[in-house]
Amino acid sequence: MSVTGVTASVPLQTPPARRTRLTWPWILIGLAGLIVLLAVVRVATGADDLTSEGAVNAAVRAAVPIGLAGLGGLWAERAGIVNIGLEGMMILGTWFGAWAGVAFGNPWAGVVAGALGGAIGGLLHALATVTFGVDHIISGVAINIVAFGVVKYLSRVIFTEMQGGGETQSPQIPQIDPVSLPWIGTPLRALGEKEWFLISDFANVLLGLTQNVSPFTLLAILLVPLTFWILWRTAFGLRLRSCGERPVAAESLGVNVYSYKYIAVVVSGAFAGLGGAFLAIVAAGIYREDQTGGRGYIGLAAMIFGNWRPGGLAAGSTLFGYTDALQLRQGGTSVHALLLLVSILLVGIAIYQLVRQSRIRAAVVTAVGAALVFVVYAVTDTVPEQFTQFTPHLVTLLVLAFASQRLRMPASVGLPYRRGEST
Amino acid sequence: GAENTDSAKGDPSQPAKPQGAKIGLAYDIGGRGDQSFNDAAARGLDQAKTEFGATANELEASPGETEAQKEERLRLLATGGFNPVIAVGFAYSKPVAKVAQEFPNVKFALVDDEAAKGPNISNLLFAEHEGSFLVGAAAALKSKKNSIGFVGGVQVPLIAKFEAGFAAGAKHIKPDIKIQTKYLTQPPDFSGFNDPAKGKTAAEGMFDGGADVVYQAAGGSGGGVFTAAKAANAFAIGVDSDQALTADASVKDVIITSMLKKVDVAVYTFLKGFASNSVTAGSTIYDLKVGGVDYSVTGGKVDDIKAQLDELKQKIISGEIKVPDKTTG
Amino acid sequence: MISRFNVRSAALTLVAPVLAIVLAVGITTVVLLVSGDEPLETFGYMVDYGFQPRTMVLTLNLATTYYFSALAVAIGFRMNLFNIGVDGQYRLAALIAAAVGGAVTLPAPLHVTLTVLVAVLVGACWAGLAGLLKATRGVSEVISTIMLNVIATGLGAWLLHTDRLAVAVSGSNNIGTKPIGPSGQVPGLHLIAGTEVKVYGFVVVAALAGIGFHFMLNSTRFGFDLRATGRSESAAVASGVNVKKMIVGTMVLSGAVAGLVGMPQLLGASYSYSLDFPTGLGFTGIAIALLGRNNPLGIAFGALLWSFLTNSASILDVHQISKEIVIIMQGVIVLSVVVAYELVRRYRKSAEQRRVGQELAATAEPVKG
Amino acid sequence: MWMTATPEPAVELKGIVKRFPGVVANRDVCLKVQRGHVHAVVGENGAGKSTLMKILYGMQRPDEGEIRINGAPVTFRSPSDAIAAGIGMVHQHFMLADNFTVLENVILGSEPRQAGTVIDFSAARKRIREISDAYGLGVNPDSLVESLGVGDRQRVEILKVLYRGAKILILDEPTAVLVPQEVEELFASLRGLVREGHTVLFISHKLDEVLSVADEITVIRRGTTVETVNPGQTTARRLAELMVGSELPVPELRESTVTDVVALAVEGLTVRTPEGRPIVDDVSFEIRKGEVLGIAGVEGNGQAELVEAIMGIRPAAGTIRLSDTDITGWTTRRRRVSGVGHIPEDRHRHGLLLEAPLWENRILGHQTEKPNAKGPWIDRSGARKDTARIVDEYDVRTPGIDVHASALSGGNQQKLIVGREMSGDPVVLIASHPTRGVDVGAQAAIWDHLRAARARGLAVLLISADLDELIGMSDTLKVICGGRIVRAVDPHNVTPEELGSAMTGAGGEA
Ligand SMILES: Nc1ncnc2c1ncn2[C@@H]1O[C@H](COP(=O)(O)OP(=O)(O)OP(=O)(O)O)[C@@H](O)[C@H]1O
Ligand SMILES: Nc1ncnc2c1ncn2[C@@H]1O[C@H](COP(=O)(O)OP(=O)(O)OP(=O)(O)O)[C@@H](O)[C@H]1O
Ligand SMILES: [Mg+2]
Ligand SMILES: [Mg+2]
Repeated sequence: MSVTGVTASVPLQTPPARRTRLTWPWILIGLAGLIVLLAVVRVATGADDLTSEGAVNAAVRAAVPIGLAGLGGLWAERAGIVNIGLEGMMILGTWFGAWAGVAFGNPWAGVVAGALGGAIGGLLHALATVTFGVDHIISGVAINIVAFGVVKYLSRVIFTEMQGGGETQSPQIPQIDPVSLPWIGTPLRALGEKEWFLISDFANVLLGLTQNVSPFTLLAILLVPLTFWILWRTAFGLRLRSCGERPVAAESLGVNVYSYKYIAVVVSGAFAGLGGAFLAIVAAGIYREDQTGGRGYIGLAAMIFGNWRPGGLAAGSTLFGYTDALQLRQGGTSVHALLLLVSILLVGIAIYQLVRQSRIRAAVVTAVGAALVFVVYAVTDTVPEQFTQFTPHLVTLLVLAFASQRLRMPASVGLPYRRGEST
Repeated sequence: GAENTDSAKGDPSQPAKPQGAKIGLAYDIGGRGDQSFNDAAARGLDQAKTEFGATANELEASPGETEAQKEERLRLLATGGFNPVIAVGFAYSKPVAKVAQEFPNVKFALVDDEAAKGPNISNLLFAEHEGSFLVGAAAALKSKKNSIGFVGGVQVPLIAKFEAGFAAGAKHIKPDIKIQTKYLTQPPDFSGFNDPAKGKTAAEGMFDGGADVVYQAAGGSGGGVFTAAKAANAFAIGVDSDQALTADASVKDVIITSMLKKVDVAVYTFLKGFASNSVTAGSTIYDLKVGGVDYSVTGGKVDDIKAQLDELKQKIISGEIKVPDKTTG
Repeated sequence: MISRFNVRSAALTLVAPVLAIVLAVGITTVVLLVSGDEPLETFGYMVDYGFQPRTMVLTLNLATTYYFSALAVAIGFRMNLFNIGVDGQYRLAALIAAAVGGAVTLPAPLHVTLTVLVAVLVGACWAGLAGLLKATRGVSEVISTIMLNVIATGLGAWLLHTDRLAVAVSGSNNIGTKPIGPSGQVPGLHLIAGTEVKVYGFVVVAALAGIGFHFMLNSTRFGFDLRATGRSESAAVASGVNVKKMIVGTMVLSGAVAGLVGMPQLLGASYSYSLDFPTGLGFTGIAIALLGRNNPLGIAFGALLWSFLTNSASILDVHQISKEIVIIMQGVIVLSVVVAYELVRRYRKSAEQRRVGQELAATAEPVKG
Repeated sequence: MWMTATPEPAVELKGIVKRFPGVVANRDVCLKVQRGHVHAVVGENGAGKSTLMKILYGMQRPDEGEIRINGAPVTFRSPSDAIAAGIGMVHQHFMLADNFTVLENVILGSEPRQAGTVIDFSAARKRIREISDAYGLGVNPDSLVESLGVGDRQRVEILKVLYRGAKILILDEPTAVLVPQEVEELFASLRGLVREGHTVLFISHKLDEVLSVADEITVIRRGTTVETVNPGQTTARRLAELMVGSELPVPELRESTVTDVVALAVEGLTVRTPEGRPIVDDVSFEIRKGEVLGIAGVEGNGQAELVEAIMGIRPAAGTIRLSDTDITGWTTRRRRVSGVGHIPEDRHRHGLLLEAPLWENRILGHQTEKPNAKGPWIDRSGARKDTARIVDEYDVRTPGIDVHASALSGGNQQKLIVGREMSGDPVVLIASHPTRGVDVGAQAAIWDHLRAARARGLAVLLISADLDELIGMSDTLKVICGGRIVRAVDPHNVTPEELGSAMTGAGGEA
């Protein structure tokens, strides 16, 4: 059995060849537009947290582990291997990251160990999928189970012996001191406190991005362009990606497909492990059993959301992190304000569909949706706590429902590859 | 198995006293070492073990398990000759009710639940809302911005009791005080008790939203609340045990007080009663009056308001103040 | 000749799981040795305890629950659909079914039927949502079901409130739906001698579901279309299968079975959905479906094995042995069983090609050189 | 052996043996290729040509035997060894990643780099342009491969080889998907290469081509080299006989069986890409009972989409009528049940469940019909019995009906599909490349079955890249180009060359 997913797009059709290319100016314009929109909604609703320094800071912190897991997924899938075992590799990362951080008294040792722990999970996955040709999903599920059992076992054996540790948690991990971009903090903060429309919003967002940021966060963010650079600009990357698109073609040109797949999956595990280490060392400062809470799966979702590209994936995890931070910080108010934002965005989409695409029916449906959301916004004044908590998940689902058809995964993802067998 | 081996298999250097009972203890998820409410039960057990020369066997629940598995755990203890058997957590309610019937000669204690009744069942209950009332009052008294917060781990009735008492206490001092509340996850997702990252973000949100004292009833996520308080230069209130003692050294100084839920005392008292053959079936409520719940003063941060708090305590004990145990709405 | 071939084929089918269990036992032995426990003694405890009558009943009961979950996952897998959402589907289904079952009093068979029907419907709808999203919007069911799991949690938590579907239990910190009356309960069966504990009546339903699954797959047109789509979507489309309909249909069916996951527990033991209702069964179901190769009989064995390990682990705690080794063991079994299956599959395939080659060579003229 | 002229051949293979489970693909193969020659290798399907070439290219390792390049013995562990020895190969199936650009496909594995790691894109682009210009390949390095037609892809493949500086080129059936004009262009390039000292190994089933371009021809039968001949001293017929050991079948229809009853009528059929570009553009035709309508066209000119539209697999505008019923809005299944049979172009992707037994493959596409189904149930025994009948009547070589379809050879798989589609008593048969990649024996059998069914009144839509087949088997012949029917030609007096030029649009509107 091979679980590769049934595609529901019009069967047998040639995939759309047109790809829009995002250039830096467009990305910046888009981001600025988004902040303007947020500022408008903030002023309209009084939900100040939408553009607060703290929310942005927390959003980044929430996005990083998801993004790292997503990068892990990206590396594996670009080489043709589905990695549903990200969650397990992340779990290994939390444990080993915490253990080494405590044992060596140095958080950076934890960072390295977390990556290594995840990489071991990746190696196991590579062994199963590449060498033994096991279905990728099966192997991933098994790794999740094994990792869960292993860390429970290790905690019981090792953390219980440590001062402050226990069966379900590690001792406190030494901290990595956060850094701030010098000089701009004070003036920006002064601006931010003025509550001027737009100006304060920009100032706050900048503050959130530049002040009190963990160096580990910076490292994680750097890994996004680094991944892009390696995979899309170097010979190594081209070969690796070719293994995910058409491994026979790569093999016929002398590329050793097996070893590239191995490297990719091990790196994938290391990234997921880093995500776990981040969670333990920076986000929590401690290892707790079950602290990954499904973030590995969310990382996978962010990767698909991002169309198997580093930039898109970063956007996906940021969206997730941002909505999660909002709901955790001032859930009821902020999420309620988001309803207005969604309503405005839907109106924008409806107009686009009408004017640029002449899709009248779609535009009407979207407009009705916008109206409905607005009504909900208008007649309620907060969102029940039980609902705010799935905001990030719902948003992801909705965005995918709108944009999924444009996604294009590497052509050979999930397919078994055996040297000299397929054509 | 590491740390509790000796207690079960018997430590040769410390010959078991002849009258020593064989105690069975079934933990909720997390077990010994969860630095929270299971740990408190373990402390009570340890105290009893040394004092009465008892031996014990401790079993632990797994996440997501069925009632049948809990029952089986209790049965294993009962059939293994363990008597009394203590079950920690309301999830053991039905299993205890059932297994206690099967073993009428074994005494059972059930922490946090009085729905299971039986001639051999002692229900150990806590008035968490009363203790929370006092720390709520403390928070209101300490808040300079007239704004405080509550972080709950998972939105379940038990934690709502903490919230209700806390809010009532704060409002009692300052009726117009602003209280922010946040639960980290919804049942049956119990990861809210294990996710310090979420605890930190939620508390930061509250501090940014104007609060300067935050009370956490979030189990393992509470550490995140303390970290956030430290960074915001604000105060936090601990829960269950005296967290100014147990928390990490770096955050101890932000914990002005803790709401003490003395599961250890309850467990110890029950075991002591068992040793002296004076165990009574039915509910024992560990409230302010008997010192089953309380607030802590470690660190001296509430010394200035101690008199006020003690006065409130007396009023609650005397029944002058009735503390609600349910949130409204 | 044919029978000889079949015997060998059956033997080959058994080789894989046996190999996997041996490997898992081996790895566990190493772990035990490292942590200073006596492996033989440990396995001895587990077998001893696991085969006591009462434990066997527990194993059967838990396996019943696992079975539905794995079946639900397997239905999807047979069509290359990965339903990670069984977890959310059964939780939501059990909650709403419990509320409905608790709210009414009907003659016994009707009452049970109604409750089960509600569960099946809710499960089917929740899974159908993912099916619809995939069929109409192309959203990967892997993501949508992960998201829907979380949304189901939120929705469930909102519903499980005294203002809505729940009633407070006096003196308890628990909260649950109104208990289902005796007419809505499914009595247990005395299947195993030597114990008072009864096997869930739902074990019969599970067996029927397994037979139904087998029958549906192998003897109905729908089943044929489902398997055809799973094997080759493009060929299925060309053969006239409406893949979009199949996606929705399969997800709905998978969700319907997922709706049954909570029923043995609800109607056979707890009679109410409360905070401590078992969770995570959907994920266990994935592992068991894979273990049983998505085949109803294989899944039955997988569920029993998994349940046996889970239950017999309880005894390890009593002997102060880490019961986590059982989790490790379960994971290793899944991994090694599929490796073994893969090796056997390769062996079979080349054996078959060899056979075709030989038969053809026998009929063909000899070639020079 | 006939050939002993030059002392040091570019390639020499001695006693090559390669076994696969159940088959000996090559046994004791000996082959000498002179430097600067175009050396053709011919043989039936499954004779072992591709395997031999893969061995020479390092993709398969021989079990026995010796390879010498320019006189020196070599051992190739992977294609990179072969590439280093100056060998390049264009595979029978394209080895291109659709989602990559031409440039990425070409440089993969031998990327020009700066500082050892970063790809030097501008150098690569320059190099590709140079080669493209030098050999007149006209390839744009920045286009995405998925947007290219087959001819372009072929040129990209050749460019890949040249880019690596190969001196010895292996071309495995490069002309299978090309029209005569494109074949001519390809041969012109080959001659240019040979003049510059390259050596070409060339595989084809089209014997005329082989005779026109090769300097020497080696025939392989059942895995072993039978003979090496000089094209000047042999004929197509003689080659065929060497290949098969018997006479070559000819596609032809004897008397006309065309009736007046219209079986399938298509009117104004238009299929659009997701971007809205028409790939099938306002196509209309009628097929009467007993008539075979051939559609000629260069691959990728809308034939596949036309078939999918008729089968209801792909949404289309226009009307389709079956006899007198409008079936435009019908599902694929309903069309099939009403008597439209379909031999798909790609049997592995659209015709078979490779990992299922033959009897289940009998059911595929006929899930609702007798003897496969009774109401909503599958009738296993009925299907099994009928599979046995098909295996028998259509001479499917298999040890039984329980083996997986993947275990059969291509020709036998195709016979099973033909048998299956004929069994439903179809009114109309859509046959896409019914004999593609099938060896001569099976080819003759399939033609016989088509003829017999036609005589019984079957209407056939025949699509094929084999122009001889099209001309020989069609009662009416139309040419499709750019999604439009551009001409109708008379199959009785058209030559393959004329048809070929009509297909490229050179002949103007009819
Ligand atoms: N030329 C570059 N050099 C280094 N880093 C880059 C470059 N271009 C983009 N990046 C970084 O890598 C990330 C990759 O993003 P993304 O994959 O969306 O890029 P892109 O523009 O879509 O790529 P492409 O050029 O392949 O279409 C960007 O977010 C950015 O941080
Ligand atoms: N990887 C493989 N595993 C098993 N058998 C194989 C493999 N590759 C080829 N064969 C078998 O070896 C024989 C020779 O195949 P090959 O592809 O060399 O034939 P060919 O002459 O190129 O045929 P065609 O004209 O159809 O391309 C066939 O019987 C084929 O089924
Ligand atoms: Mg990019
Ligand atoms: Mg070939």
